[in-house]
Amino acid sequence: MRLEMGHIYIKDIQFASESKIEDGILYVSEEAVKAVALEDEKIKSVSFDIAKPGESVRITPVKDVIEPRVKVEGRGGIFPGVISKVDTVGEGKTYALKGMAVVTAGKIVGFQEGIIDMTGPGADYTPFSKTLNLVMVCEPIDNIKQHEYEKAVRFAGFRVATYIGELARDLTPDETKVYETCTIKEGMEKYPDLPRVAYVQMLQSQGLLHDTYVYGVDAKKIVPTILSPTEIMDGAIVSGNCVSACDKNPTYVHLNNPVVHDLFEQHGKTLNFVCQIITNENVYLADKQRSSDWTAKLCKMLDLDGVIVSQEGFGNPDTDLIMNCKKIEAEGVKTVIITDEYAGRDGKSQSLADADQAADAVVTGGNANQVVILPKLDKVIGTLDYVTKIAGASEETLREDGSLEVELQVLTGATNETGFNKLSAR
Amino acid sequence: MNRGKYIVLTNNPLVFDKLEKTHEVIYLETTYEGLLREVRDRIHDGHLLLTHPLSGSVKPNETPYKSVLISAGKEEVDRRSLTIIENAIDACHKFQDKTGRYGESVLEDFQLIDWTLLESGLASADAW
Amino acid sequence: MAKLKVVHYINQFFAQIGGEEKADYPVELRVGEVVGPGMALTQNFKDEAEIIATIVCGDSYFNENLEKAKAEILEMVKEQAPDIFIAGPAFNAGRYGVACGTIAAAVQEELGIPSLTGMYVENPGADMFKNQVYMVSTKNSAAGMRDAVKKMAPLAVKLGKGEKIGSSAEEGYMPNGIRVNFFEKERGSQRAVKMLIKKLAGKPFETEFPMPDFDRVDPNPAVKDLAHAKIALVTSGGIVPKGNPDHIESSSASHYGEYDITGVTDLTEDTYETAHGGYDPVYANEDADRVLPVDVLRDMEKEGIIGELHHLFYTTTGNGTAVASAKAFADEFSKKLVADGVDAVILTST
Amino acid sequence: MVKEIERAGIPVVHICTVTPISMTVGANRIVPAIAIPHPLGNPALDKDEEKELRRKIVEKALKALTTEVDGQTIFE
Repeated sequence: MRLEMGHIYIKDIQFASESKIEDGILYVSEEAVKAVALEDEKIKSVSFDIAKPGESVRITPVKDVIEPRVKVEGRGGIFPGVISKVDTVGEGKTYALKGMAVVTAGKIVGFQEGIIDMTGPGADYTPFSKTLNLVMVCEPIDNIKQHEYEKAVRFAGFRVATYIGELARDLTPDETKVYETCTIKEGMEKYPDLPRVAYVQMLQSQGLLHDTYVYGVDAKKIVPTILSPTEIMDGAIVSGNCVSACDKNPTYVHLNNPVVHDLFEQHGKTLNFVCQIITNENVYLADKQRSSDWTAKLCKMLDLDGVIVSQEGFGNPDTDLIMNCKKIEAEGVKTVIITDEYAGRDGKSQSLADADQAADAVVTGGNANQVVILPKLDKVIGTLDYVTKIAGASEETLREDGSLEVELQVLTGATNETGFNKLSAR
Repeated sequence: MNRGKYIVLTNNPLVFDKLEKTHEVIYLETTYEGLLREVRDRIHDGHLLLTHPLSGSVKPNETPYKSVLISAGKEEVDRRSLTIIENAIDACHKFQDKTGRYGESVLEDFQLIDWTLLESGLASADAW
Repeated sequence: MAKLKVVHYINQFFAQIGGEEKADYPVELRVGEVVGPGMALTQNFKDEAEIIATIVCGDSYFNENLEKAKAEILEMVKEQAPDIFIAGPAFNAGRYGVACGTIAAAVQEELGIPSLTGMYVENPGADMFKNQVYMVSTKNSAAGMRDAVKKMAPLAVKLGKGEKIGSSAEEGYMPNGIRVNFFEKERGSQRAVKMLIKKLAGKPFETEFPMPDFDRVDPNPAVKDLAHAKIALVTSGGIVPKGNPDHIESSSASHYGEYDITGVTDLTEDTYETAHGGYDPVYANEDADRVLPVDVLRDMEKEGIIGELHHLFYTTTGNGTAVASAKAFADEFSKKLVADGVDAVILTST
Repeated sequence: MVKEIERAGIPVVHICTVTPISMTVGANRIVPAIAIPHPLGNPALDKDEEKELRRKIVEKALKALTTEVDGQTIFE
C-alpha cells in the first residue's frame, strides 16, 4: 500500500468568528466546535481553551490527545469504523496538522489522571508540552454511567479533531512524505537480501477505561492480525484508554506511532518492513496464551527475521510482553521489546512483573515511579481537585508553596512504551 | 454458561453483590495485597490462576479492590500460576498506599473498574 | 571554594614497589603524597579535588590479613577525614579488585565517607561489591588508565560534593541494581530499530534493561540408565577428611577440596568433619553422611541401583564464599567431572 | 555452583534445605532437604531410621536425575 502524508505545519491557534487555516494559523470558531462536541446529548456542556508551549498552563485530567487529519484521496476516511464508515484505509493521500493536538479532558472517574504541563520540569517529560493544544473539557449530563461518559468524550474528541482536520482539505501541504509497503511476494523480490521485519503492537484491552479500538472493534475481541503500517496513519487504531497516563497510548501516538515511522525510515535500506501485527492484552490468561501463540505463528508464517514488540500499560501486560517475546524468539525470530519500568521511588525494586531470558534486547521508557516536583502554574485547564487522588500522587502531593510532588506516572505520555520519547533508564 | 468451573475471589462488595446469586464467589474483607495472598494460598493448594492478578492499569495500593478468577478444580500446583502471583505480590510493594484517602464516590469508581476488569475475564471464562 | 580532600588506596604494584614478590607489603600511609595513578586522577580533578594522602597495601597482605588490614586502613582514613575515598582502579587484577571493593565498601559503610572504586567487569571484586559502592567500569588492563581516571575523577568530585548521581550509562559506573532515569539522544523507537538491526546482523548490542534472572542454564537431559551411571557427589557443606588437610576456610573459602573416597563406605566421626562455619557443625561432625550421603550411595552401588559412585568428591564452604569464586571453582571441577566420565551429580547444600 | 555443573553438560540435582535459594541460584532439579545442620539426616532418629530417611532423599534425587524437566522443578 502507498500512502502520501501531507504535513501542514500549524504555528498558532486562535479563537475567531470563523474556523479556517491561513498561513499556518488555525482559527477556531468556538461556537462551531462547541456545536460539534455537543452533537452527543450525553454531553451537557463543553468549554474550549488553548494551551501553547512555554505558557504557565497545566492541563488535567487529560483523557486523550488527537492529531487532526483529513483524508483527501483514496479509500475510506479518518477513524474508520468510528467516525468514517468502515473501509480499509492506508492508501491514497492524507493531510495531518503538525505541531498541534486536540486534547480532551474531564473527570470520568474519581481517580482520573493525566497531566500535561506546558512549562517547567513536567514539560520535559510529557511530549504534549511541545504541541499547540486545543483543549476541550466536557461535562456530562447528570447520572450518566462512567462508560457512557467515557464513550461520549472519546467520540467528541474524534469529531472535533475530524472537524479541524477538514479545514485542511483544500490546502497545499508544507511537506509530503510517502510511505509504501510491498506485498509479501513483491518484498521478497525487491529486497531479497534485507531482513524481513515486522512491528508487533500490543493493544491495551482489559475492560472499561482500558480499551483500544481497531476499525471500531474492541481489541479484546480480536485475534492477532496483520495491518499495513500505513493504516494507523488514517486512524485505524484509536484509544479508549484512560488509565495509566504515563504509558497509555493516546490516539495521537497511534496516528504517529514512532516504531512504524522509524521502521519506514529504514525500509528498503537496512530492512524490509513487512507489516504491522496487532495483538491484545486481555486479563484472562488463556486469552493471553492464544494471542501470544497466534502472534508467534504469524511471525513464523510471514517468514520474519525480526520484530519490535511494544507494550501498553503496567503489570498484566508485562506477562503478555514476555509471552510474546519468548514464543516469537522460539520461532527463531529475533525480538527487541519496548517497555517501561516500575522500579519503585528508589529505583531498587524489580522493574517488571515478569521476566525471561529470551528478552535479551529491551528498550525502556524509564522508571515511572520517579518523583518529580511540578511547580505551581498560573493557569489550570480542567480541574486540580483530583490531582491528589491520581496515580502516583501521594499524601504530600500538594505542597505548601502550591507545587505538586508526583511520580512520572501522572504525566501524560511520560514513559510511553512505543518509544515515543527520549527518556530511558539504566 | 459454564458456571461452577471457576471461583471468583474478591474483596470488592460490588462484585459480590453482582455475582453472589449466580456464581461461586468468595468475598474477603482484606486489602489488595491480602487478596493476592489468598489467591496464592489457593494456588499452593492446586487451583489454577485464570485471570491476571495485576489486571488493570490502576496500580496496587492505589485501588483497594481486586477480583481474581481461579479454577474450581484442583490439580498439581501450577508453576506458571505461582510465578505470576508471586510477581504480582512483589509488585504491590512498589507503590505507596493511597487507599485510605478516598471519598465514597471515588471508592465506587474503583469498585466499578475492578468489576469491569473482572467482567472482561468472565466473558472469556464463560466462552469455554 | 576549598578543594575536596581525597584519600587514595593503591596496591604494591601501582605504588611501584614490586609485583607478586612484594604482594605481602604491609599497609602504609603516605601523607601528602600522590602516587602512581593518583597523578592521573589529580590532573582530571581540574582543581576541584586533591589527594591528601595515599594508602599503599600489598594484595596478599590485604587478603591474608583481611580483618587486620581493614582495621588499619579504616583507622588511617578516619584520621585523614577526607571528603571522598578512592580505591584503585584495579582493572583485571583479582585480589586487588577484591581489596578495592572491600575497603571502599568498608570506608563508606563504617566511616560514612563516600567511596569510589574502578575495575574490569569480570574482576571477581566487581560482582562482589558493585552494588555496595560506585564502581567505574574500566578496561581489563592498566593500558585503560586514562579512560578509567577520566570517568572516576568527575564522579568522585560529584560524590564528594554530594551532588545527584546520574544513571550508570551517563556516569560510567557499573549498573548497581538501582534504576535511574535519564534522557537519551534518540527516542526509544529509534533505539529499538538500531538494536534490532544489530541483533539481526549478529553484532553486539546492549540491552537497556537486563532481565533479572537471565543467567539460567537449561536442564540437561535426564539420566537414561541409572544402573550404569557414574554418580558424583559435590557439596557446599564443607565436608572434609578429619583434620581438614587442605585448610579449607570456614568462610570466604579461597579454594575447594577434592577428596578420594575409594573404598570408603561410611563417613564416621573419626574420619570426616565439616569445615563450614555457617551452621552448627555438631551434627555433621558426628556423622558427615548427614551432609554427604556416601553410605547410602555405596549401598545403592552394591545393589546395582546406580552404576558407580565416582571416587572423588568436591567440597566448598558455601558460607561467605563469593559467588564469583564459587563459580570459578565449579567451572574448574566441572571440567574434571566431565573428563572423568561422570554422568550425573548430586549437589548437597545445608 | 549448580549452574556451572549443569553448563558443563552434566545433569545435576540440588538437595537443599531452603528451596527458594536453590531456585535463585538456578538449579533445575531440586529436592528439599531436612534441616540446615543436617540436610540428609535427623539426629532425633535412631541410626537405622536415619539412614532409611537419607536413602529416601537420595532415591528422590536419583528419580529427579532420571526425570526430564522443562525448567526449574522441585521434587517434593
